[in-house]
Amino acid sequence: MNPALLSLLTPLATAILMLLCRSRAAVWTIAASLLSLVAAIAALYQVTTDGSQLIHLGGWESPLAIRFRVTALSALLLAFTALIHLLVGLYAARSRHSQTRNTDYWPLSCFLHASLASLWLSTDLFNWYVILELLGLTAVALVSLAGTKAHRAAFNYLLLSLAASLCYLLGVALLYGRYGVLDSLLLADMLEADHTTRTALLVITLGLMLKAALWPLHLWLPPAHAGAPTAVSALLSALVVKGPLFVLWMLWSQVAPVELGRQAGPAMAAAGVAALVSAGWSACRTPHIKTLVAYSTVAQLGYALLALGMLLRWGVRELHVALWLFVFAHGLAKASMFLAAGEMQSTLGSKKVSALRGATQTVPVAMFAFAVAGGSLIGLPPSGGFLAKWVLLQPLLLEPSHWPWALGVLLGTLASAAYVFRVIALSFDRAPPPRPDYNPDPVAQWLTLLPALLVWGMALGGETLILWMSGVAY
Amino acid sequence: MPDAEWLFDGTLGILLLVLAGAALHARSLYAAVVMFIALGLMLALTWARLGAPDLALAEAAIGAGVTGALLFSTLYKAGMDRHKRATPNRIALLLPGLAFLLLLTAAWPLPEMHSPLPDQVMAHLKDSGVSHPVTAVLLNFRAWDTLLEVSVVLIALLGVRQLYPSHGEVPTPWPLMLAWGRLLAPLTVIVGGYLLWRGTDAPGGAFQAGTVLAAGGVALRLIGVLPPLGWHQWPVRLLVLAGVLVFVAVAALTAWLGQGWLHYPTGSSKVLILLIELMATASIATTLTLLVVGEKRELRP
Amino acid sequence: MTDWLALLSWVPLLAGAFFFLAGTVGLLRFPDIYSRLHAITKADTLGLGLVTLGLIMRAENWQAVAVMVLIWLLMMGSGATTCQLLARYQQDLEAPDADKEPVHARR
Amino acid sequence: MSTTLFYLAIGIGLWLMGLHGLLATRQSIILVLAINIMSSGTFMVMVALATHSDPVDPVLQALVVTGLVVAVSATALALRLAASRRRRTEDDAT
Amino acid sequence: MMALAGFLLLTALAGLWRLLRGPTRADRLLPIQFFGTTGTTVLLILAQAQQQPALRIVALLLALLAAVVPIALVQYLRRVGD
Repeated sequence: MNPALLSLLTPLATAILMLLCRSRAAVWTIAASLLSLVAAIAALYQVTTDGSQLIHLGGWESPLAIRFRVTALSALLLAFTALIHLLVGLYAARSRHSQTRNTDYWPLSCFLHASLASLWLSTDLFNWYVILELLGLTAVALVSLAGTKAHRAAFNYLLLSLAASLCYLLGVALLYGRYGVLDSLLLADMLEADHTTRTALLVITLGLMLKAALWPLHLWLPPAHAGAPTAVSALLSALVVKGPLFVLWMLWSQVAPVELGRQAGPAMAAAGVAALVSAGWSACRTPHIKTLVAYSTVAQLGYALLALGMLLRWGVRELHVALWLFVFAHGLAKASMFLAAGEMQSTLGSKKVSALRGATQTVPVAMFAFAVAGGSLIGLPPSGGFLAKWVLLQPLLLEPSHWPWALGVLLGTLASAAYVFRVIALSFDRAPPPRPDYNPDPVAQWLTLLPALLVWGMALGGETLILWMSGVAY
Repeated sequence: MPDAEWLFDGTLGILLLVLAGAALHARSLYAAVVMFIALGLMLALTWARLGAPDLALAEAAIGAGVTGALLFSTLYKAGMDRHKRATPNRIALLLPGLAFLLLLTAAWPLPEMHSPLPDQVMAHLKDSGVSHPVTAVLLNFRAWDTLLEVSVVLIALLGVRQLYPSHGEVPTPWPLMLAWGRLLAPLTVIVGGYLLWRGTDAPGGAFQAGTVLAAGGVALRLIGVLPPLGWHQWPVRLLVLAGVLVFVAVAALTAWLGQGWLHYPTGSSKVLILLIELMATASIATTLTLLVVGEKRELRP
Repeated sequence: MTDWLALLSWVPLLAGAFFFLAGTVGLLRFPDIYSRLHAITKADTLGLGLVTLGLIMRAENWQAVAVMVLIWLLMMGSGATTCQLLARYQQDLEAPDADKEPVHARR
Repeated sequence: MSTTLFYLAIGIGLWLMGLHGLLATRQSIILVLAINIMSSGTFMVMVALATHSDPVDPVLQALVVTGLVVAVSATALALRLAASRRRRTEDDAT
Repeated sequence: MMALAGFLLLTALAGLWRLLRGPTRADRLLPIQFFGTTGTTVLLILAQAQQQPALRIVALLLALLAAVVPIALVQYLRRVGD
């Protein structure tokens, strides 16, 4: 069997078997994500040696069948998904505060993993619609695990996710009516810049931006991500919003006509900068720890949108690398940050940022994880975030006419520095006397640090990574 | 008789728009829900008019059956007649006009376009194992979509499991209800089975059959003919999971031993498709029934 | 043979349409719920029956006839039952004590 | 104006009415209805497009069958979430 | 034949008024029953007029649901109370 398919099949089959046997054992999920990770790495190896491959599902010819495409990027994304699922699963299995014990978290997270894996592989517009619905419903079910207090956020999340899917579907219907195929690779050669195509792409883009919580359609994200159980928040922020982003990237950079991309690029880049500044500002103002981290997700997605917009406007190929480096660095850092934030707020017994006063003494390792992950989000060297920002800034600084955009990146960096240091500064205060139920769990705290260490590890092989990705990332 | 067609189309169009508008702006929730059920009926007529009997079947069973019961099950004593009217948002009023023009001009040239896919479907229909093109697309050419779709139904049930059970006890049925329900039960099963069986060579199939059975299941549960159903009962669980389980098993086996993911071996396509359809029908019927009337609460709130 | 049958079939078809119209007028104009119930369930079932009869006269094969007869039977049953159910529901709302003994809807 | 175009226009109209309802309402059940009306509009666009080939395009019809089942599952989850949400506010009030 | 179907739809459109007006809950369920009957008839006519025998099965399904669903709806309504 093709290793990429194995990487998809493992979590799917595990989820079904766990449901059938009513087993809620963490160990199965962890084993499945480990196996999926190994398979994804095997697929990555295969792709880098033999080149990318197309799988025709059902063995039919291309416009008829749905096709999977295994490229280096999709194999990398498969590995990334499995890795995050594994790391979050390890934490969720260990921590008392993960709010996942004896719940349906385990099968649902496996479904989440499987639907993301099929998203990375698929190239079919309608298949993406079904996957996005699957992803959205799974995410909503996971958010509602947190109990009644999260139901309001879950309901709004579900409604917006459905509305976004319907926008996307209307656009797909228009494209199908115009060109008669659903396969994005075939569409790439056919698309013309006429009114129908333009409108279809507009509707699709609005839908995907709403799903990926890109500014200004991000308002549903902070309550949903902050209200979810900690492990779920990490999965949602690190992985789920990247799904629609991937589709958006595929459509605009591979399918849409170049001149349409040129017109749309500046608008996307501007929305990216606006996201950086406004969500950064909101993160500085919010009183709750997890809401702060959630706003930071919105802000960080602004970098990806900025990179995509400029990629479309100027066609600089390095920006592909910047975009995906951002996705990987942000995923790892944000997983760490959400896990640390959740662990700290549960250990200290308050959701308020002010409760973190003296956290360096009470929950030192989790606070360290938060700071390390925050460093990557700001883009401090030597971290994955720094690498991404470095690749993004290079083409911006070379051309004087691009400097206003570079200023936007600078503002975003300042905003992220502000909200990260807001927490860090508070944590170095003298700690108040601990609450009576204060009972820290060092192992769980170390597990929250793991993804953050990996994102700093990305910088070790920084130059090779950039070079390699420039060769494969499109 | 083009004029007669216009009379029909025009009336249907007005009915659809009026019902949709009334459902959104009715004074009471109850009225809105009833309007919406009527809209479902009219949609089924529209699909029939547009030459899509498969869809008319599905819409009749879903729109007039399952969704209606679902909406009624969420109506409560409190808040049923109190419908908060939001102040009309100026953006919400201005944008639709512009958007309608934009979309309509985008759709204007589409009726003249031609797609290569229908011809391809017809060309490969004889290799697909079934003779009804819609079923061939659903269960062979685009079977992966269908697998994911069956998973979506399952996920919806898993999501509902995390919530409160539906409200309260059902009142004791009147004798007339019991008698009528018992009379209809076998008929529902027969019609469902017939839809499933004819799906390979005529409109019908797993989803239509599953939804009809679910509509019957809901009614029977509400008059107490069916026992309480819940996830904790293993036969129920097996039925819910059967569709995805068989589908994934076929996918895995064809990828591992056969020629590729969901590539049915020549000659056995029809058997495999029938097996998958049978299991999917069972799953969809059980899952939709549980979605409406599943009441046992086993998880913490 | 078939031609005059097709022509003749317009008689029940149009009669059916008339009964639908009558049912609608009843639905709109009758004063209370019970009489409106009768208007709908009686007149429309009759209308459906007549239209079905007209269509049966034009049907090509016996399967179509069988399906149509089945539909007609079902509709007669459901018309009568729904009428009873709704009337009883309405009566329970108006006089909840009547629930104790089997009072039938006003005929 | 052909039949296809007429139903395309009705479909777009329904889609927009649903979207408008989504923006203009706060009542949770009405919101769910709005989403459903939006999806019906999308499906109508697809089914109307299916009539442009002869015989009717089976691919689009199959896609709409898939879409219908997805929509009903999502509706079920949304309605139960809405009920659960209201139940919580009732619990808080008492 | 299409004219006949169109006429039936027009009566349905008129019946809509009762649906909008009410006044009682049962009053609003009446048009649903009415729409079910009309819809079934229209489907039968369409099956004849458009030469699509499959639509008869749709009509059968609609008739079956028109028989089954009122049971569920009335039970739910009774549960709701007033």
